[in-house]
Amino acid sequence: MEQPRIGVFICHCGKNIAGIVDVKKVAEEVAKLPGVVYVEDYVYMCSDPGQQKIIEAIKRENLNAVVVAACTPSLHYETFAKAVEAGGLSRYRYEMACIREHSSWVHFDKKKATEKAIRIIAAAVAKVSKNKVYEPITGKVVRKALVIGGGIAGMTAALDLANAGVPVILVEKSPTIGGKMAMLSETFPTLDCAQCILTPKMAEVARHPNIKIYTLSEVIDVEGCIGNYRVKILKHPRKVDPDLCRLCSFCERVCPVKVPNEFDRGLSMRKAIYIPFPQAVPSAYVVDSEHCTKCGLCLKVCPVNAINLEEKEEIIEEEVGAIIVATGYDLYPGERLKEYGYGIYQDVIDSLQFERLLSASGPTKGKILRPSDGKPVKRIVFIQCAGSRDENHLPYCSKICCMYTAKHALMFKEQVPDGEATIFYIDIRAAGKGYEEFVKRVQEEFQVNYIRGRVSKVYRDVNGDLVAIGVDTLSGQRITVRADLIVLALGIVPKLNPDLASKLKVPIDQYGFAQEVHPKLRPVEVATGGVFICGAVQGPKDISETVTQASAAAAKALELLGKEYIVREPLIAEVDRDLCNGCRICLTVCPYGAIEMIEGKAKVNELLCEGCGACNASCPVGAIQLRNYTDEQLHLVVKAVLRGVA
Amino acid sequence: MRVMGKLKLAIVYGAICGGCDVSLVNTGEKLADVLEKYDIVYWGAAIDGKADMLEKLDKIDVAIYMGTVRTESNLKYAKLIRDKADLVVAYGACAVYGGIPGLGALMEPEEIMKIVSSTVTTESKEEIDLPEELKLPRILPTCTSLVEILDPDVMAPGCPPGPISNDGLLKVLIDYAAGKKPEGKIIFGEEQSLCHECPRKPKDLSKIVMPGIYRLHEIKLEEGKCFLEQGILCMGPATRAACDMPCIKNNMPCIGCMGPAPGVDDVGLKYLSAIASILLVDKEKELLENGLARHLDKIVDPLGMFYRYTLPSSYITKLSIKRRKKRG
Amino acid sequence: MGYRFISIDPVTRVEGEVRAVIIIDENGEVKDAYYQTLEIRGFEAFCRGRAVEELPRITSAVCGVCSWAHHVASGKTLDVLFGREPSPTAKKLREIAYFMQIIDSHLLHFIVMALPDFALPNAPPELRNIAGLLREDPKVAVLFLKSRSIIKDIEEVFGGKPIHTAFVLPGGISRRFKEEDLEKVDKLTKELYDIIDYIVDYFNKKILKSEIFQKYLYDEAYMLKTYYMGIVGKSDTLNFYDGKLKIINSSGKEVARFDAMEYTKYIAEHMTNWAYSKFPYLKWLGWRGFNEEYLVRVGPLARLNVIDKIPSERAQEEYKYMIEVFGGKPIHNTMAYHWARIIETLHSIERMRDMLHEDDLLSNDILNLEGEPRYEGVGVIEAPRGTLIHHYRANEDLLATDVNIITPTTINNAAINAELKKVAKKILSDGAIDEASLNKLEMSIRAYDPCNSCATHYIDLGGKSLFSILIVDPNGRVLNKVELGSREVMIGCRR
Amino acid sequence: MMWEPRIVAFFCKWCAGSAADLAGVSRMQYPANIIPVIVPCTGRISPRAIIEAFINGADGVLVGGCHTPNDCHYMAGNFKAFKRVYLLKKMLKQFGIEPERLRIEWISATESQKLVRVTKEFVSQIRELGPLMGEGDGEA
Repeated sequence: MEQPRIGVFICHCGKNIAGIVDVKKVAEEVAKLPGVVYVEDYVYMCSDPGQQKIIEAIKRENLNAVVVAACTPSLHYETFAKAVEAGGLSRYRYEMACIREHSSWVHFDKKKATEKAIRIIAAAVAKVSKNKVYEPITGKVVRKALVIGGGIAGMTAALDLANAGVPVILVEKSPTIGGKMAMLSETFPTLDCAQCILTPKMAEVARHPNIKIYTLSEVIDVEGCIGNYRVKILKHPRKVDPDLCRLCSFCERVCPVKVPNEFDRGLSMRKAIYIPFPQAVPSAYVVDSEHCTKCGLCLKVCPVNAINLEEKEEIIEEEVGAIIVATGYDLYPGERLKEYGYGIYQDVIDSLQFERLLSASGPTKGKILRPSDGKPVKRIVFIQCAGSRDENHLPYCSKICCMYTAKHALMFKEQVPDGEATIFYIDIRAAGKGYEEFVKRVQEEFQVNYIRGRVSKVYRDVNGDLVAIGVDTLSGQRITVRADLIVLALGIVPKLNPDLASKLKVPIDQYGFAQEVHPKLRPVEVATGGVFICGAVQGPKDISETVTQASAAAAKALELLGKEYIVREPLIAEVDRDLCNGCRICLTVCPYGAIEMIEGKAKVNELLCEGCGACNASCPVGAIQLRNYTDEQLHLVVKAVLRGVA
Repeated sequence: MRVMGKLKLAIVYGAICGGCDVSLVNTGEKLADVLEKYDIVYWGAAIDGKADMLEKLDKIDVAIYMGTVRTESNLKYAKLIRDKADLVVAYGACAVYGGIPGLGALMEPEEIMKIVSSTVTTESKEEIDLPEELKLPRILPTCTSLVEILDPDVMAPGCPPGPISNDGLLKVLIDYAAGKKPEGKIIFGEEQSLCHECPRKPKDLSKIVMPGIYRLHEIKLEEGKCFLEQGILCMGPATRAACDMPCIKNNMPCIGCMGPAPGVDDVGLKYLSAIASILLVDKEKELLENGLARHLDKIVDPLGMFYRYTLPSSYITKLSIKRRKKRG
Repeated sequence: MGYRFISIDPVTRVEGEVRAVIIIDENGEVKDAYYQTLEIRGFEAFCRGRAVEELPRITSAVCGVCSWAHHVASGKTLDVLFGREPSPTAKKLREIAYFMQIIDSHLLHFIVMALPDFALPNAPPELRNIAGLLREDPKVAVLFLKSRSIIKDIEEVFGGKPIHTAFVLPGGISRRFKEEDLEKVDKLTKELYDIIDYIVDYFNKKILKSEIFQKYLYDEAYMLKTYYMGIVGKSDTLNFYDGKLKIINSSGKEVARFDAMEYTKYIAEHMTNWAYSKFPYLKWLGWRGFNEEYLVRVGPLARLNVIDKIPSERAQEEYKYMIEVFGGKPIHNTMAYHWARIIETLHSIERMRDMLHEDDLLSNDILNLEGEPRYEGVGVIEAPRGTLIHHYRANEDLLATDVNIITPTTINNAAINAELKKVAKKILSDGAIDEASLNKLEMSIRAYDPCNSCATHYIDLGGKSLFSILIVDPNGRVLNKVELGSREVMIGCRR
Repeated sequence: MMWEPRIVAFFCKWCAGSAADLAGVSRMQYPANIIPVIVPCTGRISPRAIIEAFINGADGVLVGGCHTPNDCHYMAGNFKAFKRVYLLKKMLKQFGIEPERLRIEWISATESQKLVRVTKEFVSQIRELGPLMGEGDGEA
């Protein structure tokens, strides 16, 4: 690098600095610093004339570096950066020395304040003398988004983006979009029917020109970074051409294979060629390749030859600028709660199964009948916190169970007014608009019997009745309740396979939920730039929260996809590939996954690095350095502030 | 009976363990060949001839120094070869970095004698007044390496130097005999750290997390698995590759006898920072300060671990000794 | 009255630099002899504060010639300190690996340090060495060089590094022994056996019978009637790795038998200001100066004196023959150390060869992590040069608080001094000084194969580097010096 | 002239650094012995740099960063700093250098009072320890 010709500009800030710091003395001392060829002081450097002085001096003295000693950079860094650039210098060849907030304003002792000011300036001079010039980093943004998960969260985000004119790829694992919400009967607290509000949205997604849906598909590989990701999507064969299928159902009728219907959570049977539910999107039959025996009967009866049992899976590649992860949740496996007899007694079911019983399109056409014998249910027991808030299962609260259980009880009572409904609960958590009122209504209007306490055991007695034994923790009494049907409000667990998470560099918390950058301030972003999260994959939440968060995620994605290029500070980490030994310590400490291994050595992804320098301090061989704050510079700065001491 | 035309080679000692001698002898025939071209004017362990031979010579061509510098006489020999020898070789970890005895760098003579003379079995003491000739040489206030006191031309690291250092040295000796004096300073070994060559790559190739700190006696080490990922301190990341990894192949972590890798100015400080950084990096927010401190406390002897062979060259050692002097 | 000082500095062909000083009084009588070791590294001091489990890889640097001895002794100390019994497999592999150390050191000493004296008695100094041997007796020299690389290879299989190895852990060893390791070692061991076979034969025919060896062997001056100490295995067989410590007196009577942990009851150390190295002595006798009947010797000869049997065929034969030659035990002839070394080498290779065929060497059970730490441990092993003692104490963090290391050369230190004086009396009383007579002095020292790096793990002499004879007055002030050839010599003295 | 402790304060620019700005804006007073070195994040501070300060005559080194667990602008740089400093203090002790000469504190952008308190405390603590290199050395 050429010999440093540093100009130092000392601001009086009226009396703010000059009143305490002996500016003349400072100017004298600073002039002696190595590399300093010009020193000027002025009453208000930030004023136009002040800035002019800098601009002129740069040209006149042909300075190649500038230090402005004034207030804190957070106030006027940009001001002087512009001036420096106007003078024809790169802003990266300029530093500010804060001698007001860090000296004149905090010390009365003029001598000491002056000496300290000199040291602070000396540090800036030392640093700037080694500063290099860098160009801002720009990266092209692909104006296209990938949404993973076709539930209410994914659909909402997809629609928001699509409506803003962004092309969206929506990837759904199952044969139809709609997610868990499609299984629900009514939704609390308003009790409007889930299908009625969901299916129009599904249709909208289906026909939206900006949305491309891949069902029966999963994301298997992700490359690239913010603004420009390349993803591989594995599309399993539907074996029925959605464009041809007319839903005539002939194929279904002739199909000899019967298997439990997962959409009804096993409460009904379906065929190997089937449609998950009438309003499924895409609106077409699908062949269950796992169970299909390829007998070929369906082929014979299909009037439009829509069926092709030989269809193979395919891999699709897409380029996107942003990725929204909305893979949702599952219920905690009830089998693990041995004491409740789930999976042993047919009449012990989970909340989603109960939703299906309640659903007009469900296996019982909405009638609440016992799965075991189809008899109507007179006595029903709901067990809340089944798995949740339990150290042995899920330590956390699943949040929505209190509300839907109240809803369940209400709907039971509406259908069986003379029936008895008992709810075992630990606490009632009804935080939300209209929630508390809803629960009160259930307790009072519908005389649902709320018992505070855990059920310790469920068994079938001699008369074939289910018996739930628990303790009422309020009265301290042991309680035994007989029931025809028992509903477990199973906890919520995230549905995000770790493999995909690590491909997306989405950090996962100890329970498997996606980890946001900041719980309060950046709730839909993750450490990896350009990847956003929403819905139950981030934590248990109800539909309204999910939708809110989905729109938030969409908005964040839009913020990114709205730009043609992303421009970023060039002051990031840089690897000396000759020195690097590929020990991976920097990869480990980097909070942004901004460092990757290329040919056995580290390489910084310029678009991801935020320039914190953690890698620099961790590298055992000093191979990775923070631009314009290298080890050499840091040591020079330390020497400078201590000049004349040791 | 020096054959004319042969070059003069001296092998002199500081405070040694003899391992360097053996390592050199172990090169067997190779050494014999090289020695065709040299006259060993001095080598305590292997040939007769007294130190005065060394002093009497006005010029030595090559001098190989083994051992660390702990006593006045170690120092005297060091200066002697610097004055007389054309090519000075620091051979072995002790000569290059201070080595194991370098761990005594912070101990002053009085302290050492106090401890040595108070071991459980030391029960009888006697002092006779001695003529000068029988007096013992003074112990230096610190223990240091040849490199710290003079500027050798060639450095052969290792405890003891392995094949790479030995082959390197023998080649230098042959070249020198052929009139080719090495240009600049030579240090034998790779321009890389051990991790670069180590077969024990981390499981997840995108990171290397220490799951805690375990001491050698606490766990059974898994063969083939990165030591750091087993919570074992391994000096690999900061240590020069020059050894063919005998310890690691023997399922023991590196303790850094080859000295700092290129780019490392102070091996202890750099390594400390690297280790602290990757320790439980995935659990920081769960464990918080106290939790992390508890794990860090299992590094009971950072000095002895991080500076096992390089204590005299540590910045903190120099600071601490300078301070001792100033404070008197 | 005045004294003359004769100083041989450094004594060569011993490990580490030392100085021998003979003091001759005005009547030309040898008044005193000092074998001074003058280097300090300070292991006892800087081992304090170290993580105790790291000591095997630190203390091995006490000596690079017998680094395995220190490494294994240190490991044994930790077994006790951690209260762990090493698994049978680990124990066997340690023992097998350790035979390598004995062979390594013994061969090195015999060929490089000792042989020149007997094979090339009249060669000039610069040829009285391995180089000279290459001319005189190429085969043995070449075989020796070959053996070096074989030994190196075997040591590498066990410890990765042949010197300052990484092998022993508290309660076991670092890695499982694999099929290919076993095959390799087995093959190399067979090769080594043949070489040793030749060297033993060479010794028996060429050296043992040689006039010069016989002369020294039976020379009164090279004979000390002392106590002897060493480890004895089951029914007093030769065992380097473990067993009880046994001490016999100069007439062969057993006077003590004890476990390592009890060593402080039997052994104490004397310290002087003229040598950094200490002088261990038998505690119940107390320190009685360099008075041979109170001294104790260790090492090859001492071991063969305390044991009754060598548990390997050919070595046992040689052993019987040796005793027969001297008409019984104990053997006091210092030069027999060389002979004993040869017999031990033979035993080691025989035993090693056999042990390699024992079962469960390949077991995965190589490390025992169970056991209650007792925070103190003593480990004793028979190093090539004799009994080696490591003794550590640790605090609750298992940091070393006390480290005491007594090496064989230290134990022999007093004997070496006593013998030096004896020999000096014999060859120097006439005052004639020449290189040859000085080498005779050194030979007595060399017989012990003193390892001063060892002995002086705390101190070692760089010392005065002139070989000189000086006249000093009673206050030790130098009166005069005279050149003789390359050396300063002064004969005569002044009242 | 009487000895004055010389203290280098590594402040991250987001928390401790801003707190120092705020202290200025609020015209709070603290000892001039403290000389700030502003770094992007405490995670950038290497033990080597801390020792460099001592070598060049610092009697004490203060590291100021964002509160754990969640305040760090770069997520967890403060934890890196904590672990390094904690271990370095341990090691300094072994070298016979008082670990108290090195101190790490979490000071949020709003905690100017804490900044003032900490700096005052630290200066007087170092005053008691005396000059790192002994009397008559490193006077202001």
